[in-house]
Amino acid sequence: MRRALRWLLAVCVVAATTSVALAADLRPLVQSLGTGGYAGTEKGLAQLSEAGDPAAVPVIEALQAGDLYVRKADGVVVIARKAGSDYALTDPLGGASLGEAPAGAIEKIKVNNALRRAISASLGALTLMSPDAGIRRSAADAVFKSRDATALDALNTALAKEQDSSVRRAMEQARAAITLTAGASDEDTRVAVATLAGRSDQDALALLSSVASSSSASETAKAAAASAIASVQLKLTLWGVAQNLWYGLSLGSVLLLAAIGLAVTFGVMGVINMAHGEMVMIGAYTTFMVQELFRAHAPGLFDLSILVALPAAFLVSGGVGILIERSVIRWLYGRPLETLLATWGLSLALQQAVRSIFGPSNREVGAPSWMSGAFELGGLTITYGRLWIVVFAFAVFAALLVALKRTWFGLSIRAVTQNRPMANAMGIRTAKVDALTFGLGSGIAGLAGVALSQIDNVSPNLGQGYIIDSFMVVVFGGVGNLWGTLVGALTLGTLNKFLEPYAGAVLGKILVLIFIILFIQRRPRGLFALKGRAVEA
Amino acid sequence: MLTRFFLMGLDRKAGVVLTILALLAVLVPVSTLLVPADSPFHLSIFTVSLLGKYLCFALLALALDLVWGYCGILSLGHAAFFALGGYAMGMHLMRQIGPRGVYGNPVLPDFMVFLNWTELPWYWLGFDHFWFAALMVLAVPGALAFAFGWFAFRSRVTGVYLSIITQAMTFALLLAFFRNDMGFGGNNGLTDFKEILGADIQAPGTRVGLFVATVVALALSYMIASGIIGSKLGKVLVAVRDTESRVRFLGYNTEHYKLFAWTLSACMAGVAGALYVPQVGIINPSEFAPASSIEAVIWVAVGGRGTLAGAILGAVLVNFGKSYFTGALPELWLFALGGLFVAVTLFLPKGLLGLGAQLMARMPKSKSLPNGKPADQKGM
Amino acid sequence: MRTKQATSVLGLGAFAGLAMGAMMGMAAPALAQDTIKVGILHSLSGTMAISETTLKDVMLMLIEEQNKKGGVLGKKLEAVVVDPASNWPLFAEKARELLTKDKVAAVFGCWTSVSRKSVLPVFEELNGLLFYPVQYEGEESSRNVFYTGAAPNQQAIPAVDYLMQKEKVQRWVLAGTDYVYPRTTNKILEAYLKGKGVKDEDIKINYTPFGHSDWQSIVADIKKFGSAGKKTAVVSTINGDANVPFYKELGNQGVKAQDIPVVAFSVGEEELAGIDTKPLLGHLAAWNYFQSVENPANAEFIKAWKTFTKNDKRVTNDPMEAHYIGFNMWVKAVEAAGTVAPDAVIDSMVGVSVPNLTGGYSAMLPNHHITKPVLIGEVQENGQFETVSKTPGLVPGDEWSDFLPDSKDLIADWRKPMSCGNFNVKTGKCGGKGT
Amino acid sequence: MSAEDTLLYLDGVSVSFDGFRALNSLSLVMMPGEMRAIIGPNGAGKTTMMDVITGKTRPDHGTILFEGATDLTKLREASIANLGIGRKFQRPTVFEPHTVWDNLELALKAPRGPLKTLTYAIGRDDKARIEEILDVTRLSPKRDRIAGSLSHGEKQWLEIGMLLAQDPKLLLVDEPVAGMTDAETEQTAQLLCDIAGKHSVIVVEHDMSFVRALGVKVTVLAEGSVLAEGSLDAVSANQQVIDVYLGR
Repeated sequence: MRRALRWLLAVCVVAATTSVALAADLRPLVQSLGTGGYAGTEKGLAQLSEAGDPAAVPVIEALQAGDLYVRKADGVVVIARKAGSDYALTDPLGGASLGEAPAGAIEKIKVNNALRRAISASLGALTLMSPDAGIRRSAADAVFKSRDATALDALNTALAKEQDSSVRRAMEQARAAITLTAGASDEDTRVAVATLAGRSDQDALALLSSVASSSSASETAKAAAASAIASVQLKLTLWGVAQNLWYGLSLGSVLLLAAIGLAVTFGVMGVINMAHGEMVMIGAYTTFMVQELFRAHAPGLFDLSILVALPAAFLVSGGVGILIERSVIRWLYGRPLETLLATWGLSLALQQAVRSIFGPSNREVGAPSWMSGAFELGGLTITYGRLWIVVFAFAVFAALLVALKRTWFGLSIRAVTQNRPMANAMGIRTAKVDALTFGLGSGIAGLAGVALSQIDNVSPNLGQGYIIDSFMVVVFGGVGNLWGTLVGALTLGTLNKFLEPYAGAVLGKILVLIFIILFIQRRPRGLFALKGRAVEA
Repeated sequence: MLTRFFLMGLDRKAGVVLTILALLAVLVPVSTLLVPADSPFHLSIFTVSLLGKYLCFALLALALDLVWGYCGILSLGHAAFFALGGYAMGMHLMRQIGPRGVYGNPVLPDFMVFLNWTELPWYWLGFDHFWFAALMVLAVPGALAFAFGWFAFRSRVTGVYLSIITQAMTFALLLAFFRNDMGFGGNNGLTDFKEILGADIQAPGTRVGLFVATVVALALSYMIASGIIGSKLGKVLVAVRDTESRVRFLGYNTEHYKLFAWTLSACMAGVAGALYVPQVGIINPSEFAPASSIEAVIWVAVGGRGTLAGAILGAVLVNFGKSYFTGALPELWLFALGGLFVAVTLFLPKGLLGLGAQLMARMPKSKSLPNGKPADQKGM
Repeated sequence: MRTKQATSVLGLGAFAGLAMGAMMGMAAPALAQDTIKVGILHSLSGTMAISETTLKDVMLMLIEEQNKKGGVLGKKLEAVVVDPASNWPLFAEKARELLTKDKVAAVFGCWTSVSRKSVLPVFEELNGLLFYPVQYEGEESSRNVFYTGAAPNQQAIPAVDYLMQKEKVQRWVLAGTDYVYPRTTNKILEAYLKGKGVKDEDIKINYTPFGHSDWQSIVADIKKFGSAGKKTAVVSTINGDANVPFYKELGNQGVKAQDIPVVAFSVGEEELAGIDTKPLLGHLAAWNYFQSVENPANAEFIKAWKTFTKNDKRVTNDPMEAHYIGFNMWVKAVEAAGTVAPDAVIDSMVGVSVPNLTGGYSAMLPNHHITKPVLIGEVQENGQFETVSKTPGLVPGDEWSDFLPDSKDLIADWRKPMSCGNFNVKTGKCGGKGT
Repeated sequence: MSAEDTLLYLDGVSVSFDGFRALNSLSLVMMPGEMRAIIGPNGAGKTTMMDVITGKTRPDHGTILFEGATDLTKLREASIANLGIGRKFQRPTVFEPHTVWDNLELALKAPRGPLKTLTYAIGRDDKARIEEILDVTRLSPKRDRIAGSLSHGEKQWLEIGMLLAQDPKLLLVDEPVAGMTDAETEQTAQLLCDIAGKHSVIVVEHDMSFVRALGVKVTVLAEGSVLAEGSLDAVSANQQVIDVYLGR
C-alpha cells in the first residue's frame, strides 16, 4: 500500500511542477501537527487534508502509525522509525534522511480517537484516486463513514474515472451518504435513497430513516425512503435469524469442544471427571507456553504457533491425564462416585499448581493473523476465529469418531468398556487401554484448551467455567454416545443463542437449564439413550 | 408412638453423638460467657461462631447423607436447599432491620432503595414475622424438593442423570438469585443484619444462643434421621439404594419413599441454612454454586457415607481444616485440601468412620449395620 | 459391631475435643507485642484471585519498604496474610479472625462489593480498620472503613463527560455485569445522562452474568445500536474475568475505538496483560492512576514493584495505587496519633494528605473517601494506557450520589460532633431519610 | 373359556427393542392354583414375558389381564406386586446389607406406604409368620446373618422365602435352581410343589430334570411366542420343539 502511495506521489511530482511549490506550502502545515497537543494536531490535520495534496499522504500515514515525532532540539516534525537502539529520522515530505537520534531526543505526536477518525477520513478523501482498487474501495468506505462533505469534490472526480464496478458502487454509496447527511435537492435525495436501498445494513437503515423522518425532504422522497426501509428491514430480519443460527452453531462448537473429551472420560469410561476443566486449562496454558517460545525465538513464525500448540497441548494434557489415571483413577474403577471426589481434589490441586507456576492473572494468548478479524457474508459478520473453532470442533469430532470406530485402539476401548474380563482374556492389556483412553479424553480436552484460549481468559479459573456446561451437554446427549454429545452441544448452543436476544443472557441460560431438567424427565437417559432390555436386575 | 420412634434409633452410637452434642450445648456457653477471658478454658466468640458454622454444615451433611448414604440419591444440588432456607431467614432478618438501614427506609431493604424500588415485592410479604419465616425455612426447600422429586422420581431419573439435573437446578437458582431484578439483593445478597427475635445479632449472648440452637437442631435432626434409619422405612430406603427394582416388585412404591427422604432432607438442609445465615451474617447466591454442593458431598464421603455420625464428623473436620489452612497456609491450602480428598478416596473408601470399622473388621458380626457398601452397583 | 461403632464414635468425640482445644489455642491472644500486625484480606484462590493476589503482593512490598525505613512508631510491621478464597462468608470469618485472634492494627483488603458488605458488620462490631482499595458503587460510608478507590463521581461521571465533550457521543450502551456496582453506576449514569438531555431510546442497558464468555450476540447488538447514525459509545462496567472474552470479541468483530469507543471502569493494566491489545487501540478506561503516568514517584514505585516481584513484566494498576495511598495515610495517621488504637487512628485519619503516584497529593476526607485526579486513558498497542484527559484538579470522592433520589440529601462526616455516615441535610438528622 | 375365570390372561402381547421382537404376539392363560413351567432356548422371550407381566416393560400391543379384570399394562410395578404377583429373579436379588430376618420382614405382607412403614412395629402374628418361613426355607439358624454373606443357594431360598412372605396369588419364578447342587434342586422342587397348593406359580427353568420333578404343564416359548404346550413328555416329542432346541 505504501509503495502504491509513493508511486502516486511520484506521478504527482512529475505531472505537476507546482507540486514542489505545494510541498513547500505543506511544510508549515506539517509543522503545525507537532504543536498545540491533540487540538493542534487535529487543526493541522484538517488544514493538511483540505490542501488536498497527495504529498500529505505519507505524513498522515506516519501519524496514524505513530511514527511521527517532534525533534526536541529544534521542534521539527520528523518521521522516526526504530533502527537498532536509536531512531532513524526522515523528512515527512520527500523522505530525505535526517540522520539518527536517540529515543530521548524526540517526542511522539500523540493520537487519540478523534484524531484517528480524522485521519481515516482525510486518508479516505486523499486516496480515492489510488491506482489500487482495494485502497480506493476502503477510501470510499472511509468517506461513507465520515460523511465528510469536503470530500464530495474528490469523490465526484474519482467517480468519473472509476472503472471497477464494486468500487464504483461503494463510491456512489459514499456520495449518497454525504448527500443525505448534508441535505440536497429532492431529485438527488431520491437517487441517493435508491442507491442506499441496495446496501442492506444498519448504516443504510439509519441514513434512510433520517430521510423518512426529516422535515425538509419531500413526500415522494419520504415515500421512497419508507419503502426502501421496509425492504432493508426485511432483509435485516432474515439475516438476524441467520446470525443467531451462526452464533448458535459457534457456541455449540465451543460446547462440543469442551464436552467431547468428557464424553470419552465420563461417557465411555464412566469416570466422573471433575478435573476435566483443568485439562482444558492445561491445554490453554500449553498454548501460552508455545507462543512464548515463538515470541522469544521465532517471532516471524508466530502465525504457526497455534498449529504447533495443537499437538503440544494434546500431548501435555494427555500426558497429565495418563499420569492421573495411573496414579489415582485406576484404583477406582467400578466406583464412579469415588472418581468424582478424587478428581475434584485433583482439580483443586491442579488449579493451585497453575496459579503457583504462572501466577493468578490472565496470560496473553495472541491470535494468529489468519484467526483475527472478520469477513462479511451478506448481512452476517463472521469472525475468522469463530469460524476456525467451528471447523476445528467438527474435525476433532470426526477424528475421534474414526479413532473409536475404525482403529484397533478404538475397538480395544469398546471391548474393555463393554466387558473388561473378556477383553482381558482375549489378550487386550486393559490397564494400558484404560490409561490411553483417559489420556485420549484428556488430550482432546487439551485441544479444546487451544481453541478456548482464543476466545476466553487464560487463567487458572478457565476450566471451572466449562465443567458444568460440559456435563450438561454429555448428559443431555446421553452418556456414552458421541453423536448425542454432538447433537446435545449444538442444540443447547442454538437454544441459548435464540433465547438470549429475548430473555437476556442470564435468563436465557436459566431457561436452558430448566429445559434440560424437563427434558431429562421425558428421556431419563438422555437424547440418544440406548434402548434395549434394561441391564439393571 | 413418637417416643417409641425416637427411642428406636437410639442405640449406643447415637448415645455417644448426642452426648457430645449435649456437652457442646452446655460447655460452650459456659466457657464463652462465664469463664474469664484470660483463662485457657475461655472460648472466644469467634470460635463459637466458627463452631456454629461447622455444625450448620454438619446438619447439611447429615441431610445429604440421609438421601445419598441411605437412599442412593446423589444430590449435587443440596446446597440449593441450604441456601433457600438461608434466604428465608435472611429475608426475615432484613425486614428486622427496619429503619436502621443506611437510607432509613422503614420498609424497603437498602438494595431496593438504591435500585429505585418503590414497594416491597409480594414474595417479601410476611417475612417480618418470625413464625412465617420459620415456616418458609421448611416450606420453600421442602416444596421445591417435593416438586423436583415428584417429577424426577416418577420419571425414574436415576444415577448420574439425577445428579446432573440436581446440579442444573442449583445452577439455575444461582443464576436466578444473582439477577438483581429478582429482588433478592443480587450478587451482594442479604447482609448487615441487626437483630434476631429482638436480640442484637452481634451480642455474645445471641451468638451463643444461635450456637445452642444449632446444636439442638442438629441433635433433633440426628434423632429423626436415626429414628428413620432404625425403622422399617429406613430398611426400605437402604433396599432402594441397593436394588430399587427389587423393592418395587415387593410392592413398595419406591418413588414415594425416595420423595419422603428427599423432601425431609431438603427441609433439614433448609434449617441448616437458616441457622447458618445469622451466624455468618450474609447469604448470597454463591451459596447456590454447584461447587458448594459438591463440597457437601465430599464432607460426607470423608466422614463415611451411610453413617450419620460420619457425615457430621466429615463436615466438621473438612471445614476445620479449611479454616485452619486458609489462615496457616494461605498459598498452599488447596493442595492440602485437594490431597486430602484424593487420599481419602484412595485409602479410606468408607471414610474416616469406615476406617474404625475396617480396623475392627475381625470382630464377629452381629445384627444390623447400615454402613455396608461404599459405592455399589447403584452407583450414584 | 456395636462396640466397634461406639469405638469409632468415641474417636469422633476425642477428635471434636482435640479440634476444640486446637481452636482455643487458635483463639489465644497473641503474646508478642513488639510488632504491629497488619492484616491482608485478599483472595488468593477462587475466582477473585486473579485480581486480588496482586494487591496482597503490593501490600507485602509496602510493608517491607516501611520496615526498611524503620517501621511505624519504632516497631516493625508484620503482615498477616489469610486467604478468604473468594468466598464471601469466609471473608467475614477471616476478618473476625484477623481482628480477634491476630489482633491486627488495620486490615487492607476486599475487592468485590459483596466481600466488603460481608465484612462490614464485623469491622463495625469489633471496631477495626479496613482500607478498601477498589473503585466501587458508593452509597456507603462506615466509620471503620476507608475507601481509597474511586467513588462513581471519581470515575464514571468524568468519563462520560469526556465522551460527550471530546467524542461528541450521543448514544450510550451501558453494559455491565449484573451486580451492585454496575447496577448503581448505571443508575447514576442514566440519571446523569438524562439530565443532560439524552433520550430514553438513546440509552441501552445490558447486564450479563459473572464470567460471561460468549459475547457474540451482545457485541453484534452493540454494533447494531451504534450504527443508527448517532455517535455511540459503550460504558462498560463488565467485571474483570469477563472482559478478556469481551474485548477479544470486540477486536474480532472489528468494533474500532474510532467508531464505537468502549470506556471501561474495571479494566486496567492487569486485565490488559491477558489480551492482545492491537485491535483495541484507542478504547478507553477511566481511572485515577495509569502505569504510564510519568513522574518520579511513579517511576520509583514501578521499579520497586518489579524488583519486589522479580518480574520485569509485572504491571501496576489503580487499586495498587489506592493501597499505596491508603497504606501511607495509615502510617501517617498512626504516627500522628502516636498509637495504633483504632479510635485514635480513625480520628487522626481525616485530613491526612499523602503524595499519590500521579504527581499530586491525595487527602482523606471526612466521609472517609479521598481526593483523586481522574484520568482518561486510551489503550495502546503495548498494553498500557495513554492519558488523553486529566481533570485539572482533584475530585473529592462523593459517597452518596447526587443523582439518585434517595441518596442525594445524604452526606457523611465522621468528624466529631457529627460523626455520622448518612446524615440527611434536609431533615438534619443522622440515619438516612427516615425520621 | 372366558377371561373372567382366569388368573392371568395374555393375548397377542408384542414387545420390540430397536427392531428386535422380543415378544411376538404371545398368548398365555393361567388358571387359579395352577403351576406352569416355561421352557425355551435363550432369547425366546421368557424373561421379557415376566417383565411384561410385572410391569417392568410396557408391551407395544396386546392385553394382559389379572383375575380377568385388571389390566396390567396400565399399572406400575409396585401396584402389580400389590395385586398379588410376586417375582423371583434369575440372579438372586436379596437386600444384601440387611439380615435374613429383615429381608423377610420387608417382604412380609403389610401396608406399603412410607408413613406406615415408619411407624411399623412387628406384631406377634408377623413374627410367627417369619419364623414359619424361616423354617420352611431352612434359614432359621441364619436369621441374624447379613444376607450378603449367604451362599448362592441360600440366597435363592431366601428369595423364595421373601416371595412366600409376600403371600402373592401368582408367583413368577425365574430359574430358581440355577447354580444349585442336585440335593438343593430337589429340595427346591419340593418347596415349589408345596407352595403350588395355595398359589399359582409360573416357573421358568432350563433344567429339564427339575421341570420333570415339578411334573406340571409345560409351555415352550420360541422367538417370542408359544411354540407348544402340554406335558413335558408331549412337548419333548414335538418335532418343532426339538428343532428349536437342537438348532436349525
